[in-house]
Amino acid sequence: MEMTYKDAIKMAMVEEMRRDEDVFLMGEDVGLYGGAFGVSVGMFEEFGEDRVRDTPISEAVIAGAACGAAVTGMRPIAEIMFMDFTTIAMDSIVNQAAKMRYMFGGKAKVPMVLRTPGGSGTGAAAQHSQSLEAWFCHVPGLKVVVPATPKDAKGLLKAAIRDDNPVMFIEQKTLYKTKGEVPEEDDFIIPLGKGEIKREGKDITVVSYGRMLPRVLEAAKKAAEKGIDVEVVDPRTLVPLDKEMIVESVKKTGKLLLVNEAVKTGGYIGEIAAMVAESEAFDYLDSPIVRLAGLDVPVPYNPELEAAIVPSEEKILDTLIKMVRKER
Amino acid sequence: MEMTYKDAIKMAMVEEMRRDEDVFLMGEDVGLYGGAFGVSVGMFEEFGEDRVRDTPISEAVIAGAACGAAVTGMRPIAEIMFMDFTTIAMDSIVNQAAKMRYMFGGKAKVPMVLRTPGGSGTGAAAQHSQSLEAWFCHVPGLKVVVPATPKDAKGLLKAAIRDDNPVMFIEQKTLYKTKGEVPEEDDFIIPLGKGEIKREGKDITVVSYGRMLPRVLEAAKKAAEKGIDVEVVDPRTLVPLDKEMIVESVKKTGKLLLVNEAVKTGGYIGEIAAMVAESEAFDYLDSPIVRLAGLDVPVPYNPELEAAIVPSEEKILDTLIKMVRKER
Amino acid sequence: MFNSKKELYQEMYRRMNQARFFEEKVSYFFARGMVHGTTHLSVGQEASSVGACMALRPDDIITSTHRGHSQVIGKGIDINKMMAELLGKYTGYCKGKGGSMHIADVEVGNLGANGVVGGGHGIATGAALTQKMKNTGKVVLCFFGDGASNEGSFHEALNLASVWNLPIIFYCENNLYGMSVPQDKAMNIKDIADRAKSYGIKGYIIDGNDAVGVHEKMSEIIDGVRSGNGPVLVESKTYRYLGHSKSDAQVYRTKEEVNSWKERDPLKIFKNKMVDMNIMTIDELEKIERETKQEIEDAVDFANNSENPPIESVTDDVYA
Amino acid sequence: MFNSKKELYQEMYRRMNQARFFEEKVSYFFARGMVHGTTHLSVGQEASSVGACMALRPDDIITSTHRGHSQVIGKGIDINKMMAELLGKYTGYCKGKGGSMHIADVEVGNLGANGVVGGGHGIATGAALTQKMKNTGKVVLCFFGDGASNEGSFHEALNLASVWNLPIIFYCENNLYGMSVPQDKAMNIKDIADRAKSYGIKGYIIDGNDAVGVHEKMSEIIDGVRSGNGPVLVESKTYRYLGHSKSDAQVYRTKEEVNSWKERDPLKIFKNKMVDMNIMTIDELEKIERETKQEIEDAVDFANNSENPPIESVTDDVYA
Ligand SMILES: Cc1ncc(C[n+]2csc(CCOP(=O)(O)OP(=O)(O)O)c2C)c(N)n1
Ligand SMILES: Cc1ncc(C[n+]2csc(CCOP(=O)(O)OP(=O)(O)O)c2C)c(N)n1
Ligand SMILES: [Mg+2]
Ligand SMILES: [Mg+2]
Repeated sequence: MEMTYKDAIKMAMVEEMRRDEDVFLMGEDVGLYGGAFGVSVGMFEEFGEDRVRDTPISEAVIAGAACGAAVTGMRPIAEIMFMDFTTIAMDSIVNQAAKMRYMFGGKAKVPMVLRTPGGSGTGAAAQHSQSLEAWFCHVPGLKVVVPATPKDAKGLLKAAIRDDNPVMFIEQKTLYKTKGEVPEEDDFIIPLGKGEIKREGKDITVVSYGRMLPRVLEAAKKAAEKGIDVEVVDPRTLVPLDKEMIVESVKKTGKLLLVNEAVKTGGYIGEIAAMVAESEAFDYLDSPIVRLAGLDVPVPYNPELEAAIVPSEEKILDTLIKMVRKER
Repeated sequence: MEMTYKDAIKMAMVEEMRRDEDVFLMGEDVGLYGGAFGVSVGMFEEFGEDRVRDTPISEAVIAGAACGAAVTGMRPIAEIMFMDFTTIAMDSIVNQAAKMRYMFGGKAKVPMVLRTPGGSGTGAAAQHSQSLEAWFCHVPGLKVVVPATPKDAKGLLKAAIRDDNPVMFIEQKTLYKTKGEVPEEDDFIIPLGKGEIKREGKDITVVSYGRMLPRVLEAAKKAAEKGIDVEVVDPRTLVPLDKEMIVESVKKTGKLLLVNEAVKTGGYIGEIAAMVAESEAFDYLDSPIVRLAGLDVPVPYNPELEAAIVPSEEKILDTLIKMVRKER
Repeated sequence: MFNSKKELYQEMYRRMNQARFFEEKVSYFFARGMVHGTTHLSVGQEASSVGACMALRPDDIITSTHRGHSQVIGKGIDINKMMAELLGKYTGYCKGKGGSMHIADVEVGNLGANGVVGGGHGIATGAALTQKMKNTGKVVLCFFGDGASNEGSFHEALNLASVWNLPIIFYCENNLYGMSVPQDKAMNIKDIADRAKSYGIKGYIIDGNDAVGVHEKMSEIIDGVRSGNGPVLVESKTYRYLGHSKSDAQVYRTKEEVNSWKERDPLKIFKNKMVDMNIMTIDELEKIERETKQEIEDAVDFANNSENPPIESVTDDVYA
Repeated sequence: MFNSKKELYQEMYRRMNQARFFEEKVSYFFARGMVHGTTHLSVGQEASSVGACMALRPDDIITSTHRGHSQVIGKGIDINKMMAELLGKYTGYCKGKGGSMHIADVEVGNLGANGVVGGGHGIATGAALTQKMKNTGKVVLCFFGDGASNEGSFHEALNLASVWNLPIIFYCENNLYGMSVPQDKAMNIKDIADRAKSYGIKGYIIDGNDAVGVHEKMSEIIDGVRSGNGPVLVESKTYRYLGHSKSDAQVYRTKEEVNSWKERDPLKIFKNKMVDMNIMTIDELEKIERETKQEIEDAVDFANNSENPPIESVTDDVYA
C-alpha cells in the first residue's frame, strides 16, 4: 500500500498499540493536536488520553518518565518534538535509560522508544534543525535508527517498540510527506542492525542514510547514465551497525563515499570511515574515503543558505564522477 | 616550576582573574570547599564570594547563566563537577552558547569557559566516568580542549579564558595529581588549535590526548627499546584540530594508531581517522588505521573491570609492535 | 525618557500598533508561502509585551521568546531590520541567519528571541549577574510563556536568581495555552505567580491586556528590582488570537473563547482609555495608526529591496 | 505484614541498626583504602529513611539516591549482596558493576540508587505512571536531598506527577547541606515542603530523626496517595553526621552543629521511645543491636569470600 513516511510511522504505532496494551505514546501535543508534524493525528481518538498522553513542556521528565515506566513493565514511546530538544533530556536518556541495565548487573530492562525528528530544510533555523544522531551512537546501551523510506520507517519502528532496549528512533522532517510502498501485514518487522543495499553496483560504494538517501539514489541514477555503476548501502540502523554489509561492499567496489546531513566534524559517517579504514576492506581501497556532510556551521534561516549547508544531489553526483574517474 | 596538573589549572585561573576583573569562577562547591577535586582551593579566600561563586545544584542554569554573563560582558569560567553532568546543561551549551553568535549574524560574542573533568579510573562507575568530548566536537561554535600535561593545562586554559568563544575545557581526573614543569610567566599562553609532537619518530604515528597520552609515551619508550621509533602527536585542542600536524606526521611514517579513552563507537579518534583517510596522507598509509579506545560499555565499578575497558600500556605497545612489524 | 505622560502613551500606542501591523503583515506573507519556515504571532498580547518593556529604561535588558515580535518591538527596534530578517535578508538583524525566532540586538540590550522554550531563563539570569557584578544599575526582563514555566530551566533560574539576589524580572505571559495544551492540563495551579513562593520571591498577577495598567504596575515592580530587592515573578494574563504557529487548526479551543478575548482587545482598551482620560483624541490615535501602518509598508519595501545574504556568508560568524 | 506493633518496631530497629553498622563498616573500609571509589554515608539519617520505607507495602517501589544505604536497607534488602556489591564482587546486587551509587533490586521494587543528583525524579514518576496505568495499587517513594530540589528535574517531575495525578511520594531528606553548600546558600526558603504549592499538591514537614513519628505520618500520607489523591511532597528534616563523601574536611560546618544533632540521634531516640512506651526492653533492643552487628560481620565474610566478576563479564548486559 502506498503511503507517506509519516503515516507509516503512525501505522507502526497503531498496530503495536493494538497488539500490546503496554505500549503507549507520550509527548508534547501528541494528543488532540496529533503531534507537531501530525504524525499521531487520530491516535488520541482511537486510544484515548490514557494511552496517548499530552505532557507539559518538560523534555527531561518526558524521557525520564519513559525510562521509569519502561523499567517497571510498560513499553513507552516518547516523542521529543524536535531533536534539538533532546539536549534537555540527555541525563534521562544517557545516564539513566542507556546505563540502567548495565549498572544493575543485567537486572533491569528498559524497553522504550524515543521518537524525534531531525534535520534542516524547513526554515526553522539553528535550534530546530540539528542532526545529532552521532551523539547517541556514542552511548553504549542505546540503539539508534534513522529510516529513510516509509517501508523502513514502519518495519524499524515496530522492531524498536518490540526491542527490550532504549531505542532512539530518529525521524526525518523533510521525509514525512514522501511516499512509498509499505507492507500492510501486522507482523512486518525489519530487524534492528540489518542494513539494506538500496541499489547494487560495482564501481563505487556510497553509504548514506535518512534525508540524504533519496539524493544519493537520484545521483546514482544520473551517474548510471554516465556509465558509473554505484552501489548504495543504507545501514538504516546506526547502532548496531551492519558493518559486514558495508565492508563487503567496499571490498567489491574499492571506493567509498559517505554522505550524511549532520555537520561533518564528529559526524557518524566519520565513524563508518574509521571502521572501514581499520577493516580488511582497507586493502581494497584504491582511493581516499570521501565524506560529504553538512558544513560545520549552525543551521541558518535564509532558504538559500540553509540549502547550501547540506550536500546537494549535484555535489554528490560530481563527487561520484570524480572519485570513479580518479580526479582529485 | 614543577607542579601538578590541578595546580597548573588553578594558576591559570588565578593569573587571569588577577589580570582581568571580568573573569570569575562559578560552580558547585567551587568556593570554600575548593571544588570536588580541590582545583580551586584557596581561590575563595583570595577573590571572595563575588568572584568565586558557589551555585545550587543546577547544571542547566550554571551553563545558561555563564552564557548570559558572557554575552553581556563578563568572562565566566563555569565548572560542571563531572563531565557526566553536562548532560543536564546541553541546551545551554549547545543550543544557546554555541549558536548565539551565528544566529545573531555575528552580533554577539560569548567568551566563556566550561571546565569539567572527564574519564574513568576513580571507581565512580557509570555516571561519573564518561569521556564525552566527541559530542562537543560535533557542535559548531564550540572549541574543545583536552590537556594532558600541567604545562598544557596552564597554557591552554589561559588561552581559553582569553578566547571570545565558548570553550569546553575538559580536564582529566586521573591526571590531576600528575606533575610536570610549568612556566611561571604570566603571559605563557598556548594557542588553541596548535598540536604538539610529544615525541618525534619515523616508524609510526600515534595520535592521542588526555589521560591516554602518558600511556602512549610510556609504550613508545618501550617500543624504542625494541627498535621501533614512534612519533606521538598530541592535538591538545580537538576543535579546532591541528590537521596539518597529523597529516604531515602520517605522511612521514605511513602508519597511524589512534588512542583515546572514550568508548570506541563514535569517539573523536574516529573523526581523526576519517580526516586522515580522506586527506593526501591516505596514499602514504601502508596499513589500516588502527584505533584503540574504550570498550563500548558503560564504565563498571569493580576496579579490574574498570581498568579493563580502557587501552592499557601493554595493549598499546603490543599494537605498535604488530603494526610496525605488519602482523595483523 | 519621555517629557510627558502623553508622549509616553503616544509611543506606547505606536509600538502596539507596530506590533499588530507587523504581525498582520507577516501572517499574510506566511499564508501565501512568501516566507520560509514558521512564526509565532503575538496578536492579542501587545499590551502585555509593550507595556512591560516600556517600563524599562532604554538601556535595560530583555530576553525574548519564540513569540517575541511584540516584545522586541516593545523594547524599541528598527522595524526595517526586523522585517528584513523575517524575509531572510542580509540587512536583517541577524543577516538573514536567524529569522523570526532569533531576532536580537545585543548592543541595545535585546539578547534575542529563543527557539527553545525556556531557553532564555538561564541567559537572562546570567545577564542579571553581569549587571550586579558590574553594578550597572540595569535590570533584566525575562519573557517566557505559561508552558515554559514547566521547564526545569525555569526552576533553576528563578532559584539561582533569588539566591544571588539578582536584578531580574521573570515575566510570564500566560496566554492560557502552550501550543495546544491548555494550562490546566499542563499544571495543577491557577496562578503561575504562586510559583514565586518556591524561591522566596514576590509573585504578581497583572492584567496583560491593559497596557496602561501593565506599565504602571511594572514601573513600580522594576523600581523595586532596580533598588536591589532581588528578583520577582510577574504573571501577565493575556491571550493569543491566532494559532500557535503557521499551521494550527486550533481544535483545542472554541471560537467563542477566542471571541470573548477579542472583546478585551488591548488596542481597543488602550484607545478608549486614552480618550476617556483625555490624553489623546481619536484623531491623534488614528494618526498613529496610519503612520505605523505606513511604517510597516515601508519596512516591507526596505526588506524587499534588500539583498539576500551572499552564499559565502554561510560560514561567517561561527566563531569570533 | 507485621502481626503487631512490636514486630514492626523490632524490624524497624533491626534495619536502622543494619544501616548504621553497615555504614560504619564501609567507612572503615574506605578510610583504609580497602574499597575503590567513593561513598556517601547516611549515618544520622536512618530514622528518616527506614521509617519512611517501612510505611510502604513490601511490593511498593522506591528510587534511592547516592546517599542510599539507609534507604535500600529500609526497604528490606539482602545485606550480603549489598556488601558484596560495595566490594565489587560478582555476587553483589549489580555483579560488581554498580557499587555504592547503584544498588538496585528491581524485582522487589528498588529501582536503584542514582549517581546523578535528581536523576531519580523522572524514573520514579514513570514508575508511578506504570502503577496508575496498570492499576496495581502500588505507590512509589522517591528519595532525594535538599540540594536535589534545586535541579530542574525536580520541577518537571513534580509538575507532571501532579497533572497526571500519580501515586507517588516525593520524599526530600533535608540534611541541611548539598555537599558543602548549606541550604540557605542554595535556596531562599526555609521549608522545601513549601515548593508543593507550585504543583497544587500537599507539602508536609516531618521530623526525620524520629522513626516512630516518620512511620506514623508516612503511613497516613501513603494511604492518601494510594487511594488516588495524587502526589505529595514530604520534607524530612534530618542531618548527616559524617562528611559528604570519602574525602571531606567539613570546613563548611562546625563541630558544635554536628554534636548538637548527635544529641538527637535517631537510634537513641528510638530506643528511648521503645522503653518509655513499654514496647521493648533494653535487653531486647540490645539483642537486636548484637544480631545486626553480627549480620554485618557475616556480610563482610560473604563478600570477602565472593569472587570478583570475571573479566569477560565486562561486556555483558550492555543490551538486553
Ligand atoms: C524546549 C522546547 N520544547 C518544545 C518546543 C516546541 N514549542 C514551541 S512554542 C511551544 C509552546 C510554548 O508555550 P508557552 O511557553 O506557553 O508560550 P506561547 O507559545 O504560548 O507564547 C512549544 C511546545 C520548543 N520550541 N522548545
Ligand atoms: C547532577 C549532579 N550534580 C552534582 C553531583 C555531585 N554531588 C553528589 S551528591 C551532591 C550533593 C547532593 O546534595 P543533596 O541533594 O542535599 O543530598 P545529600 O548529599 O545531602 O544527601 C553533589 C553536588 C551529582 N552527583 N549529580
Ligand atoms: Mg502560552
Ligand atoms: Mg543534603
